[in-house]
Amino acid sequence: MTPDLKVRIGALELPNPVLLASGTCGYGLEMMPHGNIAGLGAVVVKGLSLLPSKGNPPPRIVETPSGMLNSIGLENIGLEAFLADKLPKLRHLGARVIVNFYGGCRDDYRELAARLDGVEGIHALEMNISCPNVERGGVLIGQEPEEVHKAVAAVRGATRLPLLVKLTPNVTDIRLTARAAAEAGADGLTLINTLQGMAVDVETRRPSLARIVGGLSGPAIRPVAVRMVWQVRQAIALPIIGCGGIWTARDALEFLIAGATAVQLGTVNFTHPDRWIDVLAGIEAYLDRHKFEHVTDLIGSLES
Amino acid sequence: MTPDLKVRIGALELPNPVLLASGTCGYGLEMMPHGNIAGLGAVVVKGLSLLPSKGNPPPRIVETPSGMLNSIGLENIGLEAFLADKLPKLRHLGARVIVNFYGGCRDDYRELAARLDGVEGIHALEMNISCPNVERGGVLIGQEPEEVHKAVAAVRGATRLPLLVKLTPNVTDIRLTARAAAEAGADGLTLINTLQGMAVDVETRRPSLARIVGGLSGPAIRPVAVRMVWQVRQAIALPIIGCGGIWTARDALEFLIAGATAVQLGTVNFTHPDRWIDVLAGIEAYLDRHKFEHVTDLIGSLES
Amino acid sequence: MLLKIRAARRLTEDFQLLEVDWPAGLPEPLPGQFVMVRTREGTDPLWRRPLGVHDFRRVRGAGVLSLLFQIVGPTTHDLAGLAPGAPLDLLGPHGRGFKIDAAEIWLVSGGRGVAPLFYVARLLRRTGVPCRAFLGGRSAGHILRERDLVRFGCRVEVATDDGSRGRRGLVTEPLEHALSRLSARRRAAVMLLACGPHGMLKAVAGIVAVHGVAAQVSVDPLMACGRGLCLGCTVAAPGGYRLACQHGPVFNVRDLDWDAR
Amino acid sequence: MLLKIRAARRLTEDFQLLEVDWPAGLPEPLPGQFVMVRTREGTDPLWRRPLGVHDFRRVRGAGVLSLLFQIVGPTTHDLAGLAPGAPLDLLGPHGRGFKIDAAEIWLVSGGRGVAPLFYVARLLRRTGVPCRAFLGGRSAGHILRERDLVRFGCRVEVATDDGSRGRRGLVTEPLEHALSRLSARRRAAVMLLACGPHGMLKAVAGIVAVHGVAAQVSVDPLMACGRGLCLGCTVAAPGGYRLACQHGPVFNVRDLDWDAR
Ligand SMILES: Cc1cc2nc3c(=O)[nH]c(=O)nc-3n(C[C@H](O)[C@H](O)[C@H](O)COP(=O)(O)OP(=O)(O)OC[C@H]3O[C@@H](n4cnc5c(N)ncnc54)[C@H](O)[C@@H]3O)c2cc1C
Ligand SMILES: Cc1cc2nc3c(=O)[nH]c(=O)nc-3n(C[C@H](O)[C@H](O)[C@H](O)COP(=O)(O)OP(=O)(O)OC[C@H]3O[C@@H](n4cnc5c(N)ncnc54)[C@H](O)[C@@H]3O)c2cc1C
Ligand SMILES: Cc1cc2nc3c(=O)[nH]c(=O)nc-3n(C[C@H](O)[C@H](O)[C@H](O)COP(=O)(O)O)c2cc1C
Ligand SMILES: Cc1cc2nc3c(=O)[nH]c(=O)nc-3n(C[C@H](O)[C@H](O)[C@H](O)COP(=O)(O)O)c2cc1C
Ligand code: FES
Ligand code: FES
Repeated sequence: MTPDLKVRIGALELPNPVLLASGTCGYGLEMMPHGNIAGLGAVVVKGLSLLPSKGNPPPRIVETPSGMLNSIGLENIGLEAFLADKLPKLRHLGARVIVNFYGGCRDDYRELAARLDGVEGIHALEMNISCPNVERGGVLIGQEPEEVHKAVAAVRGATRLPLLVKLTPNVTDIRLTARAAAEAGADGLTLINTLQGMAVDVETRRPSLARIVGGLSGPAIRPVAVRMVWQVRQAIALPIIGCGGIWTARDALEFLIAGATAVQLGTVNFTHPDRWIDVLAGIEAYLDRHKFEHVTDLIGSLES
Repeated sequence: MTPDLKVRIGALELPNPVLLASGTCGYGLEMMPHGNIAGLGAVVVKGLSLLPSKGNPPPRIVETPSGMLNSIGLENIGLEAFLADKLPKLRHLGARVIVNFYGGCRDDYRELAARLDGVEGIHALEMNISCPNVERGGVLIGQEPEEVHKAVAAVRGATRLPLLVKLTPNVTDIRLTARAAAEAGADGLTLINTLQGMAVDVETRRPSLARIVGGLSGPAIRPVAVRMVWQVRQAIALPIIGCGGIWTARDALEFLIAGATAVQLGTVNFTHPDRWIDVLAGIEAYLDRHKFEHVTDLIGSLES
Repeated sequence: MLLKIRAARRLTEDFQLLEVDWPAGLPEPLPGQFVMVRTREGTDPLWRRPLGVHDFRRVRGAGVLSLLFQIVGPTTHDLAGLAPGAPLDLLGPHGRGFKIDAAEIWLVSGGRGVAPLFYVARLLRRTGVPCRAFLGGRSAGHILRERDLVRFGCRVEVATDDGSRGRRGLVTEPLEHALSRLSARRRAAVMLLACGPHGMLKAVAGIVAVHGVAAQVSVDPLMACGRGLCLGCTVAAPGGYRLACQHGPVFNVRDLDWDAR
Repeated sequence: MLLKIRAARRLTEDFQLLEVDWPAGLPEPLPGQFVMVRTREGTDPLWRRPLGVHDFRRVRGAGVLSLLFQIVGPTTHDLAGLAPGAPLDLLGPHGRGFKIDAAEIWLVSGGRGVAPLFYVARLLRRTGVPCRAFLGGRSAGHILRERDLVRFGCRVEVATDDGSRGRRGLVTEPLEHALSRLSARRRAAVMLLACGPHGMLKAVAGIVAVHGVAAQVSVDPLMACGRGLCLGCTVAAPGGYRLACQHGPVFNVRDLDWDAR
């Protein structure tokens, strides 16, 4: 018997728990040569802003041990271009689309949410309040529980779509911002965005990134991400999407067992653009081998 | 001309900036087969408590990508045994000794500092307010600026030895706890202790560590550590000892250039017990090649 | 420390034997001790891996260390690809090994657990102490060095999970059977040396308690340093913990707490 | 995608040439495109590494891709150890290559920069377009494929930093000299294709501006994905950024901002 992989996050029903993370799979379409994205639980597109943004100056990326730093600065084509050029193609493919978005202030967030509300082909919103790269908004909102509450409440009032809130790990206690998002009406929490990090080119004695500080992603951060998923799962009754350093099906299982309802693959897409197919197959094989009928029975099954 | 490697942290003068981190080199003596520890800037011994502590149940360690988690729980032989059995040998070797210590409450810290004050052969104290593994004390104190201030002030009042305060990276803004420690009288700051993390054994669905959450160390965390050193350097005029994921001389140079006056090698000692010798030689060669007469000219030389 | 591979041989699909030139300056490894090896630059995997002293001999005066390992992950995979002449980054020998001072020695192994016991058998042949060996494993390919143990004069019994070699079942079954047939005097003379998965060692601990036989076990928790620096390789003991790398990996069975997790 | 190494050859101490069987199903690589390779399981190093299409030919109908690389770090070190028959994990071809539509082509390389230019020279021989090549490098061991370029009918000039091969100095010196001797009409017919360190490319940009010659450059910023997913490989362009992996790695020299960091 093939195990049942369906999961549900609020009103959002997904055929399986494997998603691609925002900023690591373009607008989804770029992944098509490597496997039909309609087979994913969902694809989370690159963070959109109201207007197109050209992002930060180079160098923007650097490799670190089992990880990488980026300061892309949320470069994106803007809301209009997404709706006009990308979304129709995504709909045509039958992919489930989650739109990640960010704003410079609370009004931006609200306006974005309002404009995305009810658009055919968008299955959920993911609010990025955790990006460490943009000077305005981003990091400040995401690190203060009260600010999180206000921003999420504003967005909640502007959309009927399932609303995910993506949290930054750069906080003393992730449960506080998680609870604020939950109380303001989030349907689910995405954990985690990148850790703030920095690297130095010792030969030139310059920062490796033009913006000096960037976001650390990849397997290096997985233990931090799993810990936060588990902590939030103990504290708050809201579905969690786990993200951070997933490289293999085993890693995805760590998150599910620790309490994530679904997972997102990020940095791994750069190296292995078809890895999500293996991860999905690996989860299925595991459920089979361990005699779970539904993936939901595995979620949060950690024995401690 | 051989470059001058001497550095100074408050009243603490060290012949070079390469130290071994607490909890990764025993009481220093264990490192002797791999090189004379008198050649180090200093050795920071395993965190001492007033009474011996047997630490946490196993499993206590697990490997993660370019890192490891530990929940040793600050197992140590206790203050008395250290003074009686270890310190005389360390003195005999001529090693500079920094005593790392922790307490369950502010009184413990004060008493420990008072007992260590003026003991011949101890060159400085390093106060661990950042250990994430002990339920009492530790993490709570280190995450709150006011608590940091109170604890450091208490210790400051009890000792005339140079006082380093070792900060936890598990905070929203490291500059706040750093400033609190500075204002309470610390002579230097050690950045960073481990990040809180977790791993799951997916076959048994149990946490990989008996204590579930442990401290992440190793190259995986280096970008976070370098970032914090740089942030604190911008904000506070106190010498910093950089620590976190140093594997090679290049990595140590990252910290020095970002603003650390000295560095500590931790997890690398487990794999390469003589690596500190290479790191020291590598720093010297770099200074030579880049025509720095004094290592102090390199410190904080980041061009940004 | 870079040593040189002297010979490499695939014993079965999953097991490889390596011989390494042992430098004259190093202390001669003792049975039950281990070495720490690594195969890659870079930091994933991060730790060295412990491997037991499988054998040690002198060839024209020069020491030769043998390692026997199961290919399970990155390090053992890389090791299995090393050819004679290749360098091997190794530290050791570390830990406390077997005390071989009984009138009769019985070796009990599960899978790769035979690795450190083999060297014991070689030493027993030298001293003429009687030896029996009970080898367990998943299947025939996990029963190793049987013939050589016989050559060393051991009486060998084999059990596999699938019955593809020896009797079908757990290695503790022939062991219990053999113990139950011993006179009280013989029992007092016998020392068991066991190495294998935790479940097997725990079963052995139970069996020797029942039969009143002495036993030493070699344990294998995860190790970051192998030298007492990390305090990570603790095993539960009555009233506290012991470090496998320093106080062990070989322990008297009674010195460990078999009811802990 | 796992391809198979067909041949491996050490050209000089620091440079290795690999030939790889190119599967029929894949698009034929174009000059100036690149592939993304990796050599290790595990996550350090994390990224694939970009390598230019050094050459492409058909041997009895089957495609053969050549890669030429300098051994500088973990991936190129591992690649240099691959023997014929070994698998190579490769994605591509990626990016936009050189447009070869001028009446005369001059190739300008610094060190490993010769890698992607070589395939251009092969194609030029086929079409009979006149070709000159200016090869620069640290020392003789960093001047590569000189003889084969001559064989392809290129007129080759060499400059090394230490004078150990060709003239002593920068490759831009013979280039400027040659340009300064061209008639205005010949200048209009010449297209420069350059690949090398950023400093060299910047110098070339200055030279072609002065002499009014057209030029394309192949740039090599760090790349995480090589396929437009990470937006990390940006290069500064007038009024914004361009992705080296998608809009390049080959750019018209005028389409980039040479004053940015
Ligand atoms: C003192 C000592 C002596 C040893 N001697 C030998 C020997 O002689 N021959 C031999 O084949 N092996 C021996 N081992 C075991 C060997 O060290 C491990 O198999 C090692 O981890 C293999 O490294 P790897 O990189 O190939 O695979 P890894 O990736 O390290 O391991 C592969 C899989 O095995 C699991 N694993 C590894 N070690 C353990 C463990 N201790 N407990 C639970 N799960 C584990 C890992 O989680 C992973 O899933 C010894 C271990 C110890 C502590
Ligand atoms: C489109 C493209 C095509 C390329 N084609 C070739 C080719 O055909 N032949 C060839 O030899 N190389 C080529 N390169 C460069 C090659 O990708 C790098 O040398 C690669 O990083 C080597 O990998 P490694 O793991 O061996 O060493 P690494 O560890 O990656 O590199 C070794 C050292 O070089 C530095 N380094 C690497 N890449 C860069 C960079 N882009 N900028 C600044 N410093 C850097 C690293 O910081 C490190 O110190 C190309 C690069 C690009 C972007
Ligand atoms: C290059 C890059 C760009 C990213 N852009 C975004 C983004 O636009 N919005 C967002 O919410 N997260 C963004 N992220 C964060 C990822 O979605 C993910 O949360 C993070 O990388 C951790 O997961 P990983 O380790 O699997 O990559 C980006 C990450 C990377 C590496
Ligand atoms: C096994 C282990 C035990 C440690 N014990 C202590 C300790 O007793 N006191 C302390 O202040 N830090 C302790 N640390 C933290 C290290 O001193 C260091 O701050 C941290 O590991 C980061 O550096 P690294 O990545 O170089 O290891 C310990 C770290 C490890 C890995
Ligand atoms: S392995 Fe580190 S103390 Fe035993
Ligand atoms: S390398 Fe990722 S976008 Fe170019």
